[in-house]
Amino acid sequence: MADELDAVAVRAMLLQVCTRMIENTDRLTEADQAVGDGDHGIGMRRGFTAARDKLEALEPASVAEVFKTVGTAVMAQTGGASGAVFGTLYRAGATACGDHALDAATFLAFLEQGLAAVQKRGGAVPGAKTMIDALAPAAEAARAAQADGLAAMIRAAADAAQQGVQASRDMIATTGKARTLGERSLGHPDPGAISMQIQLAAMQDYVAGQRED
Amino acid sequence: MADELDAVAVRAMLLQVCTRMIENTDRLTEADQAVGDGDHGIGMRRGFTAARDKLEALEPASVAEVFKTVGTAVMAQTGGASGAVFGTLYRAGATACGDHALDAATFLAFLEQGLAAVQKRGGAVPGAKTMIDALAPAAEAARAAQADGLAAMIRAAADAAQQGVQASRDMIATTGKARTLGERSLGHPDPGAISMQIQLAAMQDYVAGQRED
Amino acid sequence: MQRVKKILNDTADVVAETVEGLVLASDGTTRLMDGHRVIVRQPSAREAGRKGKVGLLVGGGSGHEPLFSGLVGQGLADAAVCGNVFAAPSPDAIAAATQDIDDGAGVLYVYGNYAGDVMNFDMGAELAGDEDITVRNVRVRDDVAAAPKERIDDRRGIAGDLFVVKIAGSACESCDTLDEAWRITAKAEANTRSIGVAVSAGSIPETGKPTFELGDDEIEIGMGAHGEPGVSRQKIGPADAVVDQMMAALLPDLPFERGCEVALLINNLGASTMMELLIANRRIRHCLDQAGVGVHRTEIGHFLTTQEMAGYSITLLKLDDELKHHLDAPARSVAYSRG
Amino acid sequence: MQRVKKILNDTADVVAETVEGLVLASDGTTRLMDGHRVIVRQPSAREAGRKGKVGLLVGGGSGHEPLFSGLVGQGLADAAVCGNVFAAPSPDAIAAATQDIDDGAGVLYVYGNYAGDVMNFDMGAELAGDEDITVRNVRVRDDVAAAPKERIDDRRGIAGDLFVVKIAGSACESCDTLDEAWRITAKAEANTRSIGVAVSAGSIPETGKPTFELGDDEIEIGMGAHGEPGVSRQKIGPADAVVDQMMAALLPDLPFERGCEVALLINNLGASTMMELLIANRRIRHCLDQAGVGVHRTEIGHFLTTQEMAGYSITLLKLDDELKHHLDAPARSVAYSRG
Ligand SMILES: Nc1ncnc2c1ncn2[C@@H]1O[C@H](COP(=O)(O)OP(=O)(O)O)[C@@H](O)[C@H]1O
Ligand SMILES: Nc1ncnc2c1ncn2[C@@H]1O[C@H](COP(=O)(O)OP(=O)(O)O)[C@@H](O)[C@H]1O
Ligand SMILES: [Mg+2]
Ligand SMILES: [Mg+2]
Ligand SMILES: [Mg+2]
Ligand SMILES: [Mg+2]
Repeated sequence: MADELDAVAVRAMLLQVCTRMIENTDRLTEADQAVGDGDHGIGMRRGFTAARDKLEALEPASVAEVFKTVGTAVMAQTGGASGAVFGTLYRAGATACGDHALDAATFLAFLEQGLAAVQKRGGAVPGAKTMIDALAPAAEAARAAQADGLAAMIRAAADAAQQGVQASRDMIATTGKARTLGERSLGHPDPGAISMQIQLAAMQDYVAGQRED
Repeated sequence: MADELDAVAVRAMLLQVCTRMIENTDRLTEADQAVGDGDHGIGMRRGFTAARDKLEALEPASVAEVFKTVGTAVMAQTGGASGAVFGTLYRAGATACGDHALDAATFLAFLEQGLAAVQKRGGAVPGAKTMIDALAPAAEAARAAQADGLAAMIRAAADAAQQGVQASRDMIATTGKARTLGERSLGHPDPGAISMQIQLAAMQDYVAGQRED
Repeated sequence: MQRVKKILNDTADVVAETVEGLVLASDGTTRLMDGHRVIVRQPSAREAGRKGKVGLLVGGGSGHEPLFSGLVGQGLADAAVCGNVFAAPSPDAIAAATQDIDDGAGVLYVYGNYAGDVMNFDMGAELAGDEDITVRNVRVRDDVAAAPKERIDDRRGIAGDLFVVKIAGSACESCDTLDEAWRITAKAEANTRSIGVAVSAGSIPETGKPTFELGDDEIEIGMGAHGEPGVSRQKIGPADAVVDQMMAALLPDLPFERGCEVALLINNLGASTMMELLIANRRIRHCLDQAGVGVHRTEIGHFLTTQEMAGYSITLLKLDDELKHHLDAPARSVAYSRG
Repeated sequence: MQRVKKILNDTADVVAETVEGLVLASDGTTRLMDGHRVIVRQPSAREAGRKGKVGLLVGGGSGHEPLFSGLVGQGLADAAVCGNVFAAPSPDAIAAATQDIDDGAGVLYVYGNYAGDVMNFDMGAELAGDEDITVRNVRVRDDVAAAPKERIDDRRGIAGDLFVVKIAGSACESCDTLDEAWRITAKAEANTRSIGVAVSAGSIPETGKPTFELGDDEIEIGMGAHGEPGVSRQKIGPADAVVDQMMAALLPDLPFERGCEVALLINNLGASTMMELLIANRRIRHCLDQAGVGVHRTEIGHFLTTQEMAGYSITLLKLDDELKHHLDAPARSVAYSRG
């Protein structure tokens, strides 16, 4: 059971994230049609396709470089709110990694610094029906799982994100394109929260696969 | 059997024409949708509604005045090709009436002078898939029925117009908005020819009703 | 079938309400003639100090907004006469407009070459002739899809109206005689070629029904400005292929030859996106480059529409120095302000 | 469901092909930046002899053509940065455009107030700041339907962008400092209010699907420029009733009071007919007359579209002498040429 991932493994993990995000284009687009402007899936596909291409070409020198590569590609190619927030997440999260391999402490720092940067960038608070409502509980669950090692921490984060997606159904959007929906946004989960959850679940699946090796 | 109609009767006959034309709005529009721009029915409704209103307000001094009233109203309110041709038909036809009551000779003159004026105005020849393809056979049949009196003449004209409508199905349009259809205009009757036929049939029915009195 | 969805009042009033709205949109530069759906420039040329100007009257059926009514103004038409939807205006309105704008030099009519327009404008001119007003016509016959070149008089007028009216407006503003304004305008007309395509129909407000049906994957090449059928109906291909087909019909027709310079108009028939027109423009310019034809000026947007029909037309006007001068002259109106 | 029918090439290329077509449509007055979807004025202000001009950068998601890219030109923006369809442009493109147009006096950003645009333009400004370029923002928040007045920062930018960019263009052309250009533009923004309605949806080319569903007899009041829901969905009434409802939301918001003068914009969201807009104009003017509000200038047509969405928005800009001066100043671009 790998409780530490080197840069090459992190690259493989993030390639898995890219694949999952690309596979979920339609689901994400439909979620955005219900509460936003209907482009989230294609935006994410563009961003994570670019990230995948960059990762595939990358000989990673550090974990930080891998995360930053994803963040930069997503930010440049996605555009929109999600390009900014997921770009910021990976780029700010990357600075948390230093020269370390990815272990539990580093992953927690990635989530927490990423979350702080996203909140600073967009000014959204938890409960505003954004990806923060998946990311914040994930970071919290990761902190609670600090002692359990990387794999358990990622699983806890992914589970919490999943619950966050469900919880976002009951939130009234106060930022982003769902904002004016008001009560009409009730019942629909936030597209960006779903994306966050898919990314964490992809990481979890990668780490779980590693463990079984 | 009225073989001569005074101005008041001609007014009643043309009111019947107006009513029939208004009733056939949808049929004429559909015919124009198949080969033209889809407005023939509403144009005719506008024109013959205006004609009806004018006729209702008219204390007719002469048959010529009745025809001219219809022609002027149709020309001013219909617009388009049909406003010009039916306006011209009634206005030019009116000049054929002089001070006479409407008898067979006058009706024949009405049709022939109307036809000549329409041909001069629009330059269309028989076979070009226009209302002329109902009007020309009607005028021809009327001439053949010269000796038979007004009622028989109108019936002959209406029958010939009906055959003209059928014959127009096999014509390729060379004028008006059906022109570019080329072979695709085959199989569809000409909207204006249908209008001509409806008008003559309405006259026929009026005269037939008169006769039974 | 459900009526096409629009935001209207009583559909019988659309034209009356449209001309009223157009006059208001002109911010005081046009007025409505009493008793007719005729939009007149205000102040008139004479009121603005230009005595004896050749008058320019344009018009046709309504439903194609912003043309023709949106082209009344400085450097453009003196008046526009508005028929019912897709129906030429009546002779009395045309005659009244002619009388209103004539200042002794005569009046030039510019309109699309349709049987209805020809008959009604001719009758209007005859009525005006009774008042001793001289009238000359330029009938726009730019649609190459409507008939082969040998039967150019069978061609109808589509978006090329814009260029012909623009040049006529400048010519009538600057020429001393009706004949001279006519000569320049007739040259512009003779040098103009257009072709349109459509992927879905417009509807006439009063009927509320699309004027034709087209399969989900079909495009009509050569579509007329009232939804009249074109030269062929086919499976819709990529934009570049559509444009290539249109250009192949346009270029040899005049012909537009290597070294010549054109004005280019890409006209939105209604519901197409500007994106589609801009994408087409890319390919049009590629085709023109290949043909060695230069572009002096590009117009792109909604000029002559067919209600909510989706599709566009391409117009080329071959320029010489004289036409260029008149095309570039200043103009101000609701639909067209340049220079 | 069938894809919405359009004349396109590969849908992944729409934005690249659109900006290419736009530059070609500008007849040499714009160019495309290397490596970015940024349209830049050509010659630049500096090349045209205007040294040290305050730069004006506009932009946002694509799919709204002719805005923003169509507003690059003399008296308007120095550059427009074009995101993907309905997606804000990325920070690197914004920063590159900022560097390209800065001539030492700093750069004013004007864009719609959306989370995505705010975040990306802010990051772009930070990158530009690293190069010692001063940037100020005016975020357009004209849509009264998006949030109550107390939360004006939650309002999004819709067609009012046109007026704000127009005034910013003139201010950046004539003011000596970024702060002064910002002050005038911010005043224009603060004086602008809009509201939109829609009766049918647009679609994103890549998905080919309408972005929302609306019943056959329904209208959405307060529709956003990307098809975001508005304040209410109701049975569609007569045009006059629709306009009355829109005006009732607009007039008290600023408020627009008796005796004030406004610029009026009726913006076609895509597939509505000009007829519908002109009919609306009639009623809008009636409402303004009733309220004692005068109209200095009317703009009517396609400015900020939402692909083939059917509907329109009404924008009012309350004018003072300074704003009037900048609104009336000459401008030349693909989408807007006046004066
Ligand atoms: N201020 C914000 N902070 C964090 N996330 C945000 C913010 N605004 C929007 N988002 C996220 O972005 C998602 C929408 O992304 P996307 O559809 O790609 O962008 P856009 O809204 O520009 O169309 C939302 O579902 C939400 O999760
Ligand atoms: N030159 C012409 N001579 C006689 N009739 C004509 C001519 N052109 C068109 N028509 C008639 O007009 C009819 C079309 O009328 P309508 O649809 O009302 O006018 P438009 O073609 O202007 O839309 C045609 O069906 C035809 O019968
Ligand atoms: Mg979105
Ligand atoms: Mg017709
Ligand atoms: Mg017609
Ligand atoms: Mg978006």
